[in-house]
Amino acid sequence: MSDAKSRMIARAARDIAPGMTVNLGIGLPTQVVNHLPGDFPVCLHTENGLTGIGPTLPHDRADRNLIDAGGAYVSTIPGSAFFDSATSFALVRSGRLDLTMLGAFEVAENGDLANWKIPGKFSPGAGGGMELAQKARRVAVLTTHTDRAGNPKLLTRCTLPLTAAGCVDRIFTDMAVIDVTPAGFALRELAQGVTIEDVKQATGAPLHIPSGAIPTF
Amino acid sequence: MSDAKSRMIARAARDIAPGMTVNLGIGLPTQVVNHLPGDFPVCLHTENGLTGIGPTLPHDRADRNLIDAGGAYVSTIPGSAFFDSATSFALVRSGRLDLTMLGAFEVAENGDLANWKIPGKFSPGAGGGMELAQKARRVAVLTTHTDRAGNPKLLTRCTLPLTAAGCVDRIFTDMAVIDVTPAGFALRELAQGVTIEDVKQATGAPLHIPSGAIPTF
Amino acid sequence: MRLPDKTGAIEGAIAAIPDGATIMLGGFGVPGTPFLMIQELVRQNKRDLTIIKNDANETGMGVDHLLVAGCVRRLITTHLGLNANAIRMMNEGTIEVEFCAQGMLAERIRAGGAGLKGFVTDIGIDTEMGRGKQRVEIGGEVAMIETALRADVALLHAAQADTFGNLRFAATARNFSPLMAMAADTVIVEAEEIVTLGTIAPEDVHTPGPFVDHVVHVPNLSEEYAVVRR
Amino acid sequence: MRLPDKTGAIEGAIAAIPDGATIMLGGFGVPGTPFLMIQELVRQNKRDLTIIKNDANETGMGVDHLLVAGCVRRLITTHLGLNANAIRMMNEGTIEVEFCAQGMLAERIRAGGAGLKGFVTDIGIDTEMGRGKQRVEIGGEVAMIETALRADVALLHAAQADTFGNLRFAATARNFSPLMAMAADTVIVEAEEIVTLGTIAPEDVHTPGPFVDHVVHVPNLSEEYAVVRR
Repeated sequence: MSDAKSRMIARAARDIAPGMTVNLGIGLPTQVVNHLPGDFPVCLHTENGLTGIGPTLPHDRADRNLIDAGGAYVSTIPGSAFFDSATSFALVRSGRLDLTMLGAFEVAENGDLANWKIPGKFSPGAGGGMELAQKARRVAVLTTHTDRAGNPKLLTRCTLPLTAAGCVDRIFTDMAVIDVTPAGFALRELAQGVTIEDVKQATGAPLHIPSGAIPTF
Repeated sequence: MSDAKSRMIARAARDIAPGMTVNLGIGLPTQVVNHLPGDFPVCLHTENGLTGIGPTLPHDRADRNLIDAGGAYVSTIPGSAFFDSATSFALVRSGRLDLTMLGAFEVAENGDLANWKIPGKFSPGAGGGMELAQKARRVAVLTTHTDRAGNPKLLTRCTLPLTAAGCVDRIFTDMAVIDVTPAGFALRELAQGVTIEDVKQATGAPLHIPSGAIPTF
Repeated sequence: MRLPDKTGAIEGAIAAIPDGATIMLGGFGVPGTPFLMIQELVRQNKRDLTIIKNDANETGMGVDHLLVAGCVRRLITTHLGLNANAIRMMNEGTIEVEFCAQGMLAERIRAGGAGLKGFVTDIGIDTEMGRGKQRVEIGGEVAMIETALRADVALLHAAQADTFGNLRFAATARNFSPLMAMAADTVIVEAEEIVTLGTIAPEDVHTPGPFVDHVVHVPNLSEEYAVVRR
Repeated sequence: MRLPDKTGAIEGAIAAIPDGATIMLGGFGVPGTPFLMIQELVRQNKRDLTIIKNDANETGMGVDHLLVAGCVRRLITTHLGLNANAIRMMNEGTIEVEFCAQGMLAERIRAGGAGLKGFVTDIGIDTEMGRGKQRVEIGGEVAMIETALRADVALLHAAQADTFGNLRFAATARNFSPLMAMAADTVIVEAEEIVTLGTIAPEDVHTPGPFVDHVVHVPNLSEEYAVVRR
């Protein structure tokens, strides 16, 4: 993984407050957990029916019945609980999920998120992402700032089918930390070695630049 | 208890088939269990969250946390299960309750049941009776044939607020066993010493008398 | 990672409940009723409460203390048959009472706890309980919408809690408690026993800790927990 | 009273399932998938099935055997991302696929299991998943009706069953199984261990026995149960 991606993940981890219940989506978000201190007070949730996710395990030490929603072999910690899928999404929809971190194909300046379908190319189903995006108290996105072809993923409007409308609060990228505000995207922090101009160029929507110094991560 | 009432209860018990899941309502129906053989294969359900009800216990041997829906101290048997109230009524509404036996203020010839409210006199709330009456696969009523003043409880139409419409399949009284059929009440069995005329007189709706001998209980 | 500690004192947890709050109380009859927290509500003289509970206990116990002390404005319940006092106050208009069929109350609470707006059912459709409810057609059949219930606070009694709030209930004391644990903004649990994390096996948890905000220890139960007067 | 015995052989239990049946299958990925009963469905060459399952497993395992053998007409699911074969058959039109958001699938099954007609939610209301769904207004807000799902048969894998059908599931193998156990006319469970009545404490039952019709013993699990190919 690039240094910038790794710093993005470390920066995202700092947004997890003590005592939160958090769902880390498949892919980059899952790795956020590696940047939390070992004794950090947090409860990780996975939608296939577990709160209190412990470290991932190698296949030879795994419990065949104990996976996370991404299919990785995980473990329990003291105080973990198993439950059925209805209870698991009850937790999500009833407001008990303080924060979710998700991947994205596109994020719009009004907070719309598209991360589940590319018509004609990729349509495997939405899984549990819609409810996480629509109902977690706070939704953060972790994504590279542009796609592999260099096209911006932060847009004025999403072009792909939505996962949920107006749901994203904050975006962590390899270039910046950006908040979704009533006035659109607002730059909060810059990655090391990245300029405001770099971010503006790589963003497909107006970017509000606050006055004063922009912190670096 | 009168001999006739006791025979009514014993007769009702004979309608419980092996393997059934059964809910016996508060009052007379609860006593039906006393007429089942000790090793009879049946699962008794109570709506406060137990399947596999065991014998009632005296206060000094009771578990303070283990009651039936009528508040009696009951016990478990091997294979009992506890669950929450939503699961308990899921069992009732989804068709897993083969039979319920309930008390009645009034039963109409179309199967309407009134057993929860007497406007101006008795309105404590419906408890779990509505769902038992509406959703058990088979609903039997246990009741004295007439009220204390001698008025019929089996009527052409109910005068009291309904518990559920068209729900009753069979009525066990101290005088007769009567089925609710598309053609109205049909006499099936007579209590010892009771004549067809007696039953007709005590019934507030037409009573269909099948041809042939009427069995006695 | 480690799971946060939610243990605290009963007075403080109850003190945060404002007058006018909607409060769910676990329990079906005696089992599961949080008698000590109810007593604390009375002691702190909360007013204008909406109480959601299966029943109003019996005269002289549990919910009845709240009624007698004038704490209750409204009661959403299934059955008051064992509390003549509650029926009298309802008939006199001292309290408002909304009756639900028992499984409907359970399901409305669960719907609130599951983040749903309501559910569609035919229970009570031919009775006065069905009056005034919005009708919809599904698959050619007419049914009714029952709306979800949520509360500001749920007060629950558990046999066992760990410090994170994973709960176990005893026997038929479970009843409405796991549903209410999902359906309130703040969930306060009184537990007969508080155990260390890991004591309750993950497969054996009845209510997962994330639904619970505060756990208070009640090692000395009052007489109400074991007394049945009938 | 004693509780009835529901144990039997896998062949007979599966033989009673007709072609054209709607079948719910427990499992999220590998954990909870009833691989041996799926193999038996294939062996008995059931046709025209509607399958309801969270996912289609992976190519070469579980649901994929049913797809390859041409047993499936329709699939109601949340995610096919690990089964390229299923996606190909969907795109070619060999199978019909209905996608649900995962929590919506769980809740639709639970609603069927709870004897409800459906529920009211705003999940997906701004997305293409919300298209064509009946709208209703509750408390001034527009929401959608999701309809309940039921099946003719549910096939579930349990860690432990007693002879009456009280079930325990291992770890995250629980997932959809307790919901499906409530939502099918016939529920068949394969259990790794069958124990005598009373071995599972009443407080520790995950699915109560009355929801279960047949229990079959699977002491020797096939390789699929432990193999993850990713």
